[in-house]
Amino acid sequence: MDNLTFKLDKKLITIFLVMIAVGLLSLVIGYFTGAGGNRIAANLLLNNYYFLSMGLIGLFFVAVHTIAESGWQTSMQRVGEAMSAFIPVGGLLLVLFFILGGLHAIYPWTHEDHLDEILLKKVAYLNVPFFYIRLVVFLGAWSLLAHFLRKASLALDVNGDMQYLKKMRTLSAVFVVVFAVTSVVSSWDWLMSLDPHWFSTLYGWYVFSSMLASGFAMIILVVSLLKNMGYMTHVNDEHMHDLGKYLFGFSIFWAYLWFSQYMLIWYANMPEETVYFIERHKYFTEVFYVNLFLNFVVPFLLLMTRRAKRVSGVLVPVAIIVFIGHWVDLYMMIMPGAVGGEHAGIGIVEVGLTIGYLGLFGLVTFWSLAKAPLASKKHPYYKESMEYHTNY
Amino acid sequence: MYVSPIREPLIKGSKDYSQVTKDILAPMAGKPSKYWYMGITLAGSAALFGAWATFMTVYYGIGTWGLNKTIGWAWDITNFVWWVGIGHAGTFISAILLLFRQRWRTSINRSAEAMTLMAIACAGFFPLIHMGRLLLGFFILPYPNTRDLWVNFNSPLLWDVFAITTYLLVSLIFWYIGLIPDLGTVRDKATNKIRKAIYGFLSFGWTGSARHWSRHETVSLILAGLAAPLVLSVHTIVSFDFATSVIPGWHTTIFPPYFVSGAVFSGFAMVLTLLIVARKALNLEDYITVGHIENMNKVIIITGSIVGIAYITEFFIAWYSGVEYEMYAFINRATGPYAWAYWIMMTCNVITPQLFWFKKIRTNLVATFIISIFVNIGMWFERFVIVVTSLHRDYLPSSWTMYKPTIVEVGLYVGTLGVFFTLFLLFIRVFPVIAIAEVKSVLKATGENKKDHHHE
Amino acid sequence: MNKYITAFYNDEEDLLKGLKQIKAKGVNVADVLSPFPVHGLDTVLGLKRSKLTRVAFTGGAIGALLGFGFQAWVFTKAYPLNFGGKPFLSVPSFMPVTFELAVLFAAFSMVFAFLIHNKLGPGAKTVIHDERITDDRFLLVINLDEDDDPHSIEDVLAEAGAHGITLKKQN
Amino acid sequence: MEKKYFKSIEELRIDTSRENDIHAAGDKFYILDAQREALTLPSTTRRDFLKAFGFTIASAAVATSCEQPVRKAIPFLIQPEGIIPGKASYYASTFYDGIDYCSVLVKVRDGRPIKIEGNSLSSVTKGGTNARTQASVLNLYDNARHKNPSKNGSEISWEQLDSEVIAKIREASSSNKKIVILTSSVISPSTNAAINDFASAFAGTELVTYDAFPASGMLDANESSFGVPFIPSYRFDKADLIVSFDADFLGSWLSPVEYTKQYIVNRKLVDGQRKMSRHIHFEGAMSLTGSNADYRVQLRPSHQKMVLAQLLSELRQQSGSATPGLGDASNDVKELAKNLMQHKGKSLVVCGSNSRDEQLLVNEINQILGNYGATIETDIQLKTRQGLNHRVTRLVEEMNAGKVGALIIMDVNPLYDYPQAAQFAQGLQKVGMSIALNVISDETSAATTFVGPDHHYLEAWNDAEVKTGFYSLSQPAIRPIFNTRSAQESLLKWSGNNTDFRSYIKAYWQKNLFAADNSYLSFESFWNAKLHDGVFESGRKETVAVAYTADAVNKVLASLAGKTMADSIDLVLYTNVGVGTGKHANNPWLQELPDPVTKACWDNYVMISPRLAEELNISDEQLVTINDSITLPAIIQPGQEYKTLAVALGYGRQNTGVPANGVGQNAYPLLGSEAGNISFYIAGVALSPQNSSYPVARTQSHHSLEGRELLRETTLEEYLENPQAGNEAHFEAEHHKKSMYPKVEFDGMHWGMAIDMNACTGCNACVVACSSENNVPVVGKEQVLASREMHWIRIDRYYNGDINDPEVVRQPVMCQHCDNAPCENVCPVAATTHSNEGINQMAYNRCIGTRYCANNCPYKVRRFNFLDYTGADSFKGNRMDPTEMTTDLRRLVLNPDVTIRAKGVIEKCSFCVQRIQEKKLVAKTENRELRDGEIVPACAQACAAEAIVFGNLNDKNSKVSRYFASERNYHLLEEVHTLPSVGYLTKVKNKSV
Repeated sequence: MDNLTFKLDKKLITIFLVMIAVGLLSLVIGYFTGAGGNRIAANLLLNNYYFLSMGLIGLFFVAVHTIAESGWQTSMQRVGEAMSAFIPVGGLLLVLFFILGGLHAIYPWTHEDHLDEILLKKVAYLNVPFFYIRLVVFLGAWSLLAHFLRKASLALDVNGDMQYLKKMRTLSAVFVVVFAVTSVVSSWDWLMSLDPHWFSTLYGWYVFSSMLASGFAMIILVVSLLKNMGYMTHVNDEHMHDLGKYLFGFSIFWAYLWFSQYMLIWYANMPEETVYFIERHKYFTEVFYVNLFLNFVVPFLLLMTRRAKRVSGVLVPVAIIVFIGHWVDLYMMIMPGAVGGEHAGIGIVEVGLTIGYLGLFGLVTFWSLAKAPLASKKHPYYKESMEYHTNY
Repeated sequence: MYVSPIREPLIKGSKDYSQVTKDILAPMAGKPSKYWYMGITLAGSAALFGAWATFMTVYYGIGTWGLNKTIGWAWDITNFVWWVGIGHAGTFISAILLLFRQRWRTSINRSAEAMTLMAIACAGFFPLIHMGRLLLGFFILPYPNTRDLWVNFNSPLLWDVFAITTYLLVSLIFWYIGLIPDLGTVRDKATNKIRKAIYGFLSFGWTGSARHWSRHETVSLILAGLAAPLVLSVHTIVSFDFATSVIPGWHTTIFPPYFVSGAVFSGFAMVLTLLIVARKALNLEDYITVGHIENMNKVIIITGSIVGIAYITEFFIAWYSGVEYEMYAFINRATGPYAWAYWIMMTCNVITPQLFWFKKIRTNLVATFIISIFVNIGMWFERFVIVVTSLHRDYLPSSWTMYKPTIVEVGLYVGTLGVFFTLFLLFIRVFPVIAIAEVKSVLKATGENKKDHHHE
Repeated sequence: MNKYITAFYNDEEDLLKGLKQIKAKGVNVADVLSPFPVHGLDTVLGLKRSKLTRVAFTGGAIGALLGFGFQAWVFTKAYPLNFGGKPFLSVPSFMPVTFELAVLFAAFSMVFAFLIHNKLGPGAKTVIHDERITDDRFLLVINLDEDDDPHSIEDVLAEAGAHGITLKKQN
Repeated sequence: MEKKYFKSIEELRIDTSRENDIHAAGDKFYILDAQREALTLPSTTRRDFLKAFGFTIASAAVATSCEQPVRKAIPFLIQPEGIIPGKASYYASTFYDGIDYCSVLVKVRDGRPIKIEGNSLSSVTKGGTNARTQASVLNLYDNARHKNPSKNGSEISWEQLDSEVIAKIREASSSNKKIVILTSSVISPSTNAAINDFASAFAGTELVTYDAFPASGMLDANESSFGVPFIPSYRFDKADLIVSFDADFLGSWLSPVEYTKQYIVNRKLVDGQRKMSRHIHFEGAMSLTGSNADYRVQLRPSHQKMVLAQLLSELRQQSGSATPGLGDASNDVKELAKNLMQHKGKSLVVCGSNSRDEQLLVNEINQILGNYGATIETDIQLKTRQGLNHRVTRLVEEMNAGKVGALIIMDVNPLYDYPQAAQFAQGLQKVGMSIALNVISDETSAATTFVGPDHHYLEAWNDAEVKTGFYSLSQPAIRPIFNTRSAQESLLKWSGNNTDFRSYIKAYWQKNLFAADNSYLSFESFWNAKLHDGVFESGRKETVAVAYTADAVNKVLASLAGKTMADSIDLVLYTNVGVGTGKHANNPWLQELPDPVTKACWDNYVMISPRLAEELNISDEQLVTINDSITLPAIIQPGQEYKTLAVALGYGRQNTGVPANGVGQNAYPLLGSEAGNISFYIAGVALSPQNSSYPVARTQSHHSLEGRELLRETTLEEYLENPQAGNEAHFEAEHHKKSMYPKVEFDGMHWGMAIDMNACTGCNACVVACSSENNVPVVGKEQVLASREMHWIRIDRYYNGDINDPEVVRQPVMCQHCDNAPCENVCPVAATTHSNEGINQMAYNRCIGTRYCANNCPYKVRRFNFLDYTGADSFKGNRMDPTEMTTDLRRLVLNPDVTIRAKGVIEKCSFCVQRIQEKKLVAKTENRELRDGEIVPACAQACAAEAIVFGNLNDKNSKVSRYFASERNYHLLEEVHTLPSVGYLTKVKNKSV
């Protein structure tokens, strides 16, 4: 039984290409139906960031479990690696986006000529050159680490030489440390500075928790898709159960951070902070609550039971909902600042572009999956992962 | 179940089940050592000091402390938060590590949980004693009364009441449920009648029936599932005490997760401080191995680094916010009259734990012990910095003051330490310090002699 | 007055193997007493998964509703007060207490259910068949009806490598 | 029913044994109108009355319930007329202690005077008060009062005292020795009459007027300039340009309350006023008045005479008549002269010095400027400070020469406050008979043979003529607490006249004053009306014509010719707004009152300039010795002139009560003299630092604003072209104002307070008034050192700019009663909540003292009872009362409408909610709406500067709403969005930038 060598067949490729086409088309339509430069830019940023974070979580998934010396996930390690293949692609697109006017279009602080005195105080940090330096450093570090980790992992698969495992551990540790800092700072740079007056110390971690939930939703989706296509039969209910638990846990974690940030600002009621939520309450009332519903209520209630986490019939739909939910969450973070309450909306551009990016992401991920066996047999924990059963 | 050969054994020495029972029950048997007596005398006298300080506070009033019109909280709440923080390791180990299936927890969760309970008891003392009118403290409970007067559910202090109580109770039953089978063991190993009777009573008539075991596992798991968010909520709510306010240095949104990781950080430090001594004194080195210590040290690096990042975030955002009060609060922390406290905190919490990146250090018991003490100190100062340096210079310069502790405040702190260690010393005499049944259940998988048992 | 047989193993893996044989011989094992939970035992004995989770959920739900309801009642009906201009129904403020009560109720309802269900509790009277079942022995209990014959069963047990096979009476 | 009036105060007395109580019957007078209406309104239903009654019973119950063991509560057997339990009555009276004058109303509850308020009917003090006036009620309950007549310290009866004293006096007058009555300036015509009666009864009687803090220099100067020794009445309200040479006219100079009232007329920029006077102040030591000036010029006291001379000659030149020989004036002086010439007749130059020469110079300066008759009135004269130093000097000589047979001391304390107290004491030994009629035991009464204690002014009848034609009356508000007797009655008795002083005054008024007012048919109605009002302004003017002669001043100028200014270290001796001359040193409220400049209390100290301190490397609170006589801690005082030191008088009392004994050092012995006049500074002092230090209790330790826009300022010019000037931050904040929850709308009342920082002088009267009204505990020096003072209102003082010559800004801060109050949110037991009238209220009985609210208050106005300051704690023996404020006697001053706070409870400003309730009830019983300005919190009531306005923000026409609408209005820390109910009006200084 060789369900471990994945072949990227024509059908799948065409599907992805079509999706990409839809994306491009919607871009054109959006442009001509006068969706407005800001709105298009904002959507490009949104999807770019969203799918880049998918890649990052893929990498994070591998890295964390490697340093935690856990065994069960080795069976699906490749999926994480494959997702991380999107990091350089998404990164490049992001750089292009910024260079090709995206930055100036939606970031108020880039308009050096008229900055109010609050923004003038921040110029030391919020200035274009420094912004680009940070951008390049972050993307560079991530892409390189992703590349080398993948390399080490493949090498380990050749003859299970322990030195590669050690190497993986070192690289993972480095990545986790780097990511801990960069994920926070990048969220300030690319998202928080869209409302350049507003600030919240929790913001970075809030964004990270959102990434985690959506990222694991994506892992679940990719794995289940593969299983559907008859691959990775070695991934059993126990594994799915664990992934389900992650999705459940991280959704609650997200809700916890959302509440902490919201409640503290609501409680102190200081204008310099409340302006953020007041804006969102005012123009995005429905979205505001939908966000909470999709990302907390749904996974919390549906994934509570043991069964739900083990049955793909429940797990997959919830994963999809959470995936959409965090897109909405990101929408809430970006649109008010970038487009403004009056002009934002959800239309062809939003939907189309998302489909497009999803296609691209899928293409890259599965293309990378096809390049190596779906499980690293030589991995010292592989057997553990195969004989994996637990009663909880 | 299969365990990869490259994994280090968690239990040293080829032991069979009865050996495990013997080893773990050993510290409870026989007369206590003279060190034990020395320890309890020391701890007891510290507790007496605390009793005196308590009397002074209740009789003469909070005026016996160093507080003033501007600084309404200082050592009292600092100690409170410090103790609550320490009280986080136990439940974290037993709940979250259980959910993450970290087998190495089995050797330490029992004592860690016990420590949690004692720490929470000590913590709970401070919100009470810090009341100006302790005797009317019951006002804080929402009990029906003729005036139809209830409490203020907006107040984080009130949330504390619920959080701390819930946490104490749930931790208690969690701990006790885990204890029941082992108490059965103690009962069955007991030689004299009284002992048998007592432990028979305490063990709830445990028989080890398969049905009981399967339900027992479910209960432990669900309790873990409940305790995990509970642990987070407790220190989150403690952090709300500060974060909901409008005082610069107190009001910042990162507090909840940052307090939680700080709590786990300090909690593990205290566990290490205790266990490094305990494993030697009770010769349990085979069960609490260097491997365990190393794992805990890893948790310390992670949580310590998270705390470090939080410090830096706070500082950066204070500047980034452009709010002059915020900026001043943090400049004052680093350069003001209490800068020394700030830098002690920085050194102990952010720099020293980084030494654990070196395997040599994180596997060295002496180094670990010293660093764990550093972390305990550092985390105390973190709370001191947050509470005092934020208050002593807030909005109106006309009201800025300084704070100096008095002997009474010192007494209260030392007193709780005394109570804490007294309880711990008593604990190791009356309860098994390691979860016997749990260790047995993973013995095959992780014991040194697993090879000979294992059927490939 | 009913009779029953007890026998023990010294290792859980032998126990599991033995049990399989015994069951194959159609002997019904009433219970197994062990020093720690033996995985796979519940399947062999055909024990159903515990329903305690539902108790916990119900308890939690009740706690949450009670917590929120009470706060809402106090602040809007019983004694509405103006605290710093906050709305009377200040939902975010109610969350912490609601959560804590949910956890408290869930935990306690479940633990009490557990104790009651198992007839365990302070000073509960139970039969201790063998003092080493809390140490290193894995003991099986086989209840005998009037009609079935002790010796045949004892043989089955002996075959399955069980030790200390004894016939006991209980009045 | 026949309209019922209140009977005479005498009927307040529960026992009517003493004969002179009875015939007061028949006298009728009203108490305040509001009260009369409230109680005579036929529509007053029983329910309303019970409510009114219940309210006070409740509050009284609260005051004694909870942690406080219930103490004596004796119900009336027969309810005396005039006392409605829980209803306060107000009696007009007059406060005069030989230094300060103030026409007041005395608030009496259940027979106890508990509060002093200003009498708005007086056109001298116009309802204003100062700290000492507010505090004077506490002296009534002073533990250290003389409780009965005594001889050599042992108690005797009045009869015995009278017989012995009369014998001695006879003996003295027969052996034609002098009989001297030593008293502070007497402004009471009846008292003068009584003294004259006494003098005519005993040959050789002589009246010696002795002021501890005299103005004799001015009297002498005016004698030489105008031929009459007098103190004119100044009109700061008529002056556009005020130039003060070291005259602290808002704090301690002559008649500060009156001057403050006048001063603010031209300082307030509200209700459309756009004109503002300019105030230029020359001084060495930083004073209250100086720190309020538009321009403050540092001038060493010993240089003042020369500068005045230069100014004068400059003025003479500019008005065409030259004076040779004087050093060339500095440009400032030239500039000043020009300025003054531009304001001829609209300027006012005053000088606080007690040097005859300097006053002479000032006289001519004002003469040239034509200020006499314009801003200075000579036909209306101030009657206080009449003491002439050389008379006292002569008395001391005579005493030492044994020429004095009897010395009757009327409530003065020379053994403490006379610079040569030692000689006085020696002389006292040689006096045949000495008797002190002092109220509170002090250094002098400890040395005299007899003590015949006088009533406290709240127990006594008296009258006063503070300024020509401005009469006022004192009446008892309580029956004498101790076995005391009115001093005047003693004099009358000894001179053989047995009438009580009340009838004596009546007789005097009937004879001399009734005629001046023809609007009354009978004298009785005249008398009742005046007694009700407390004042009578006859419009009398001085008849003696004054003509200016310049010879004296020319001599002075001549004497100055060719002189240069010496470079020496000068020491200024001043009296602060608290204990003043030391007469009130035994008053804990005043001792704990932070000085408006240094914010220090419970001590006197040496103020030293930062520059000099650095040179002599003296650190803050280091002990320094002056002229080897007294050693005090140094306080480095920004704005102090380079080589000017300053020490407050009034400290270092002995033989008086616990609060005062040994607090600080007595600086009177340091006073110098010039031409027979005490001078308030000495040039060329020797300053030797000790190598030890001494902690000074200060309520504020940080003096910089740290660049925060807490206190907003602008200049007149900027303000006139843009009323929002200096207040931009407010409109910025308004623009960003956002809230996550709906704004609470208050139907009915929404109480608010506005504070005009242009008017506020920082005089501290409000602080004492607040303590008195709200039973704020006194905590003593140790606790203040620990930053635990309890004041509900404080006056923050900041320095701006150069430390050697900073701008001083002040800001009264009390609870801001925020509508989004951070403190309310966090109280776990709901002890502090928001009332439906916008008041941030404290339920003391609910408070468990977590101090969470205090931490979370951005204004830090919440105060915590760290120890048992009030004796309300349930434990015994843990009381913290270093100043004996909780003795039964002192407790009589407590306001029963305000709960006594127990140990461990948070307290704070309540907007005087008890006053709001009281007036609401009055309005309700009269079933009408509350009138704007009807409710006046204690602080606002006390404020002579009318800086505090209180009222209903929902009423758009109320005064407070008008203030809030002003472009100058802003809220403290408004960017934090606490929505305070207190507003501040930006400070406008009249200076060109």
